[in-house]
Amino acid sequence: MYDIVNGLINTTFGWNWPGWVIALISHLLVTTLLFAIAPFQMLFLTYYERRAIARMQDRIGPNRVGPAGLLQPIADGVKMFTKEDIVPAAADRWVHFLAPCVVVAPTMLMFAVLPWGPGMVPVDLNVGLLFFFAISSISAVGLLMAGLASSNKFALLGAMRAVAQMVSYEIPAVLSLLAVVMLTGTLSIVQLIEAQAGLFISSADVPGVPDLGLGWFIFTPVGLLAFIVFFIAALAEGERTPFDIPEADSEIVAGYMTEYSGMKFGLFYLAQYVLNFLLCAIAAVIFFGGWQGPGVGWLYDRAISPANPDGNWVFNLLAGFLGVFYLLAKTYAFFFVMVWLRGAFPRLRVDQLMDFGWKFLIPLTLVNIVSAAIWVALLRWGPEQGITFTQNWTPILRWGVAFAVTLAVNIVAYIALARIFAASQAEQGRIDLDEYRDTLTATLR
Amino acid sequence: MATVIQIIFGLIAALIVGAAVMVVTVRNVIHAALWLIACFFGVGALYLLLEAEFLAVVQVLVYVGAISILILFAIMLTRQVTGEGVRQLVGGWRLWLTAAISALLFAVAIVPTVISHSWNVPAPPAPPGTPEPLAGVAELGRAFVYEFLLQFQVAGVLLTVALIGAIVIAFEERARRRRVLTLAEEHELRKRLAHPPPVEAPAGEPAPAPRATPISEGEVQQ
Amino acid sequence: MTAAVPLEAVLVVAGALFCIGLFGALSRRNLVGVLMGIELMLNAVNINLVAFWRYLEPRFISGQTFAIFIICVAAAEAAVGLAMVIAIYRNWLTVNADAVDSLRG
Amino acid sequence: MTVKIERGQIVTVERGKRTARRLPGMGLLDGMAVVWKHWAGSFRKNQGFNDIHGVFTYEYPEERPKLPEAYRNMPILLYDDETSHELCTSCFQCERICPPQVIHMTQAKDPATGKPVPAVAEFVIEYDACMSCGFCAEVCPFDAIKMDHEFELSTADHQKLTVFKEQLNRPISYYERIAPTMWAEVRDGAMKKLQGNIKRRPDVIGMAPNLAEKIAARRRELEAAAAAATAPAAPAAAPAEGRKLTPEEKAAKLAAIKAANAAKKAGDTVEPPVAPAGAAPADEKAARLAAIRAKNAARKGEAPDAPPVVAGEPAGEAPPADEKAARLAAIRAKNAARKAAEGSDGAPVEANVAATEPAAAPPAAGAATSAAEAATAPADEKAARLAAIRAKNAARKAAGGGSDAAAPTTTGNVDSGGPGASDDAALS
Repeated sequence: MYDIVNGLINTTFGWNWPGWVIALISHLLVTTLLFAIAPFQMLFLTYYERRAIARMQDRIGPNRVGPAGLLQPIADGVKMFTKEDIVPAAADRWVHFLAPCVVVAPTMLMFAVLPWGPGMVPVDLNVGLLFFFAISSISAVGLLMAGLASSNKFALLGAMRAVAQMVSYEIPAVLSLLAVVMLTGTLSIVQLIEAQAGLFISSADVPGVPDLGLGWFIFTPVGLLAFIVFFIAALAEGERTPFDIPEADSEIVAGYMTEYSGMKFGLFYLAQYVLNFLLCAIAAVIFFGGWQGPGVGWLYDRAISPANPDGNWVFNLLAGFLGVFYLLAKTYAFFFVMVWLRGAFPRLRVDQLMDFGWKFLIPLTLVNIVSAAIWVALLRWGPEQGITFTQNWTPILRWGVAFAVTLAVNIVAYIALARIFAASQAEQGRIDLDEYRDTLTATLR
Repeated sequence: MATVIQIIFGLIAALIVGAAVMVVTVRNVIHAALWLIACFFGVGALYLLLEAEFLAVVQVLVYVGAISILILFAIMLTRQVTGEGVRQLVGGWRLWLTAAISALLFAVAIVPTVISHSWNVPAPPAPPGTPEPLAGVAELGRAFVYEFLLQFQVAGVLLTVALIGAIVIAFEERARRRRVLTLAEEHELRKRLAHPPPVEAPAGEPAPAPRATPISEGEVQQ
Repeated sequence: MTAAVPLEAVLVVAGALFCIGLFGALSRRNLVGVLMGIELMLNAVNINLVAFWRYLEPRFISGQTFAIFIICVAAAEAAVGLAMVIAIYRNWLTVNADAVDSLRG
Repeated sequence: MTVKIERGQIVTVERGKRTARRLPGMGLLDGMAVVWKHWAGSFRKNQGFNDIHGVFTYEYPEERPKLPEAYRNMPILLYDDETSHELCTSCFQCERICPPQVIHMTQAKDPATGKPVPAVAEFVIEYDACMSCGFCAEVCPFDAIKMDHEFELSTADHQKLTVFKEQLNRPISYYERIAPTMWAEVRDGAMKKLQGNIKRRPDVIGMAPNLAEKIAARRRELEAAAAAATAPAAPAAAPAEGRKLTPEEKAAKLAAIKAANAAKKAGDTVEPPVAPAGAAPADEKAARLAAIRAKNAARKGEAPDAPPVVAGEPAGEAPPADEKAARLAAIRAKNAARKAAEGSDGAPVEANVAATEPAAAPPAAGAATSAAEAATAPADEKAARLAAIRAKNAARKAAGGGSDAAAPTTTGNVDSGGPGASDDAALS
């Protein structure tokens, strides 16, 4: 964006404005754009979710307001904003007021490192991935504030559940991404995407693979397992069914949102859906290549970019549109999977959730990191790191061996951990039953 | 540009010090924890200003995302002390003594030392504006696995031990916990009650000792 | 940054933070408050380390490494300390540091 | 997947054997596959009871479900399209069985005698408390109360949910439309019972009150016919002071009142009918005569193929009391009038059938009613005779009014009925 604004003002008009003004203008433009996009995504996702879940339940869904019900979210928003804003008498007023802001702000900040298309990233941080998850963990503070300030037991319970869940599932999410970071050796999201060019084999792994933008990490065993773990963790982070324990409306009214109404409730809602969108988008970016897809790389090679200053801006436009299309298609597909899971599965119990996260997902990601190390050792390392036996192998052979070994490791680990987990859960139930038999016998008689 | 940075630094410093003062003075512990989070944010911003991006992100991830959450959790679990009426600071001469110690430490020890010492700051690169060579994330990672490998592993062991220790300390006896059985479990239990398994324990075994009851509040008052 | 703000300013801020943390750790009666004060002090130390790294030897990574070790220690300390707070609360039903005095003769 | 579902059949769904050693987590995929099938199948409509996929939603205001015949919402009352008589006889069975006790009714009484008539005077159902159990419809021996398919009953006015007979009434044709087979099952019996009941209902009692124009038409004619009889009827209706009068005075008074009424009613060029100066020789004789005359007059009007049911009745029987004779005469006159009305249906002008029928029948009934009213006065043979004559005239006029608007004017002495009938004819 800086380049475009700079070219427009200083080259085309020849005004020779200083660099920081142009930086300010371009950043303001990007921010405005993103702040316009985020609520729109939320509006669209609510509509999308309601329509999709309705179809899964053999219904039609909202179809009254506007063509095919498309204006329904706007009507909902109008309803929400015209509602009275109620603050409980016993509430901690300032904390109660600040909590929604603290929840919304991080989700908006997370947009800062999300690349929408080739060359279309607001900020290319070299610790972008870490930034993404560090920022997302802030919203847990907002949830706690909401729960504590409401002076409501349901809000408190919901906040505790939400925060425990978010803190627990951050670990498998970050660890699963760590495997991918090991594969590429970078934390920058832009470079992560660029490493996914190729055709089912990343051209970073095997040179000479045709670039169709399909060298996604999902096609490697490490990436597949990491994706599965990450997606489950993302469900928990975004408080989606089957992990919607914090706002389980059949148990604790609406969780931490219980004492909120009107606009503040709307902000929580906004944060939640924007977070879901971002989690889907980051899953698409890291495991499914983001804007990578057939044609984008070819178009972007002919466009204006730092590497190719005398390109044609038409190709910028085309590559941008195609890239954004690919990214949004993948994101919405993931959101559909989220809705699909919501239609399919019931809610977990809190202890089941915690056991699953700590006793199954985290060991699985640790094993996955080991297989990522194997992958890197077989593909990248040579004699200077002490790996001598792969010296004479062709790249494709190295790739094949690495694929087979990591696949075997991951499958064996998955089955073994699942068995152990299932057995331990059964054992746990049995022990509980034995221990409580005496007291319960007395109760039942 | 220098003025802008100075203004930003001033704001961040004010945020850090002001939030820290609020942390130690407000009555409500929850508010104190929230001010602590603000203070952590200020420190993270200061890291960004010092061009330690990775550390800033880690600050947010660890302090804001984990430690402050932990503190808030602990406050929630020990909730009866968060009331406004409870005196939060030690009283009388002890308060004044601590305040005096802190102030003296700052005014007599720290500030004169920092000001008077001549720091061996290296000269900035020759043409002003060229980026300084800064150690980045890659160097950090390399330092951990080459130069500071032992320390790194010790830190890992420390974290593991702390994790285990925290669990051991905070672990609640299973027998003290209350748990509601699910329908399936209750059904299973009823089945077992209807058909009890053969008793293997010898008849002469002494009855288990009664469970230790937690000390009630009345006893604490005495 | 290095040109605009002198190292002394950063160090003074860190010193102020340390002293405030010390005051909090000494004067708070609530165990959680004491822990918060300790966290403030650790943060002050971290600021120092990062400032030294940035001003004095930016080409080497030691300062940041030390800061990360301190963050590790802080995390471990917070985990163990808060676990202790919870255990104390469970046994004494209070988190007042003055009330937990059963070892006094 | 389709599951065969029939009424009353218990469906057992096999869940399938658990495959023993599968990759963990595959059960989750099975569950997701089920949901996927529902999602993929949801782009068409549901095909019926045996289809478990497809959208089940009816987009209600535009798209209305075809309700099954046995659907029941709120009870309604039926009336016959042709005779516009209600099927209800106020037997109180529904009121007794109603679990929430929301049905209330009063039985119609013959105003002439005060005796109950197999018809309902007022019928109230509190829809707000009705639980739609359908017991009332089940128990009704006359198939008069049925369950409606109408379900859009929401209203802002609570009072509107206490529903009276006017709003409860529906024609049989309506019920036949919503539940054809269920009506076909009970139709013959219900209609037979209705015919029997109609015979026992005097005047307009038992007619659906919401058919205002039918009743009005009938009443108008009746009043027109009754205008002649009001003179004798009115003083007779007040017998307390009239009892002391001598017959001569009474006759004179009657004549005067009648003349005045007739003049008022008919307006111009109507000469008051001459009241017979002398008393009739024998009361019963006079009554019988009047009846026979009325009958004859009616027969004149009716179609030739109509069975002379009324004529076959024992006309020669001599009732001992005056009132009895008068009542008999009235009933006969009424029957004759009805015959005449029915006969007029077969009138030559086919296009006018529908129109003439409401025009002719109610006045005939009205005439009979007023005749009966007149007959309530005891020991007034003159009045009775007059009533009979009037009834006869009314009947004749009714018959004539159906086929020929000019007929009433030819009858001479009851001109006052002319304008009303011809008005009706003109209207029709």
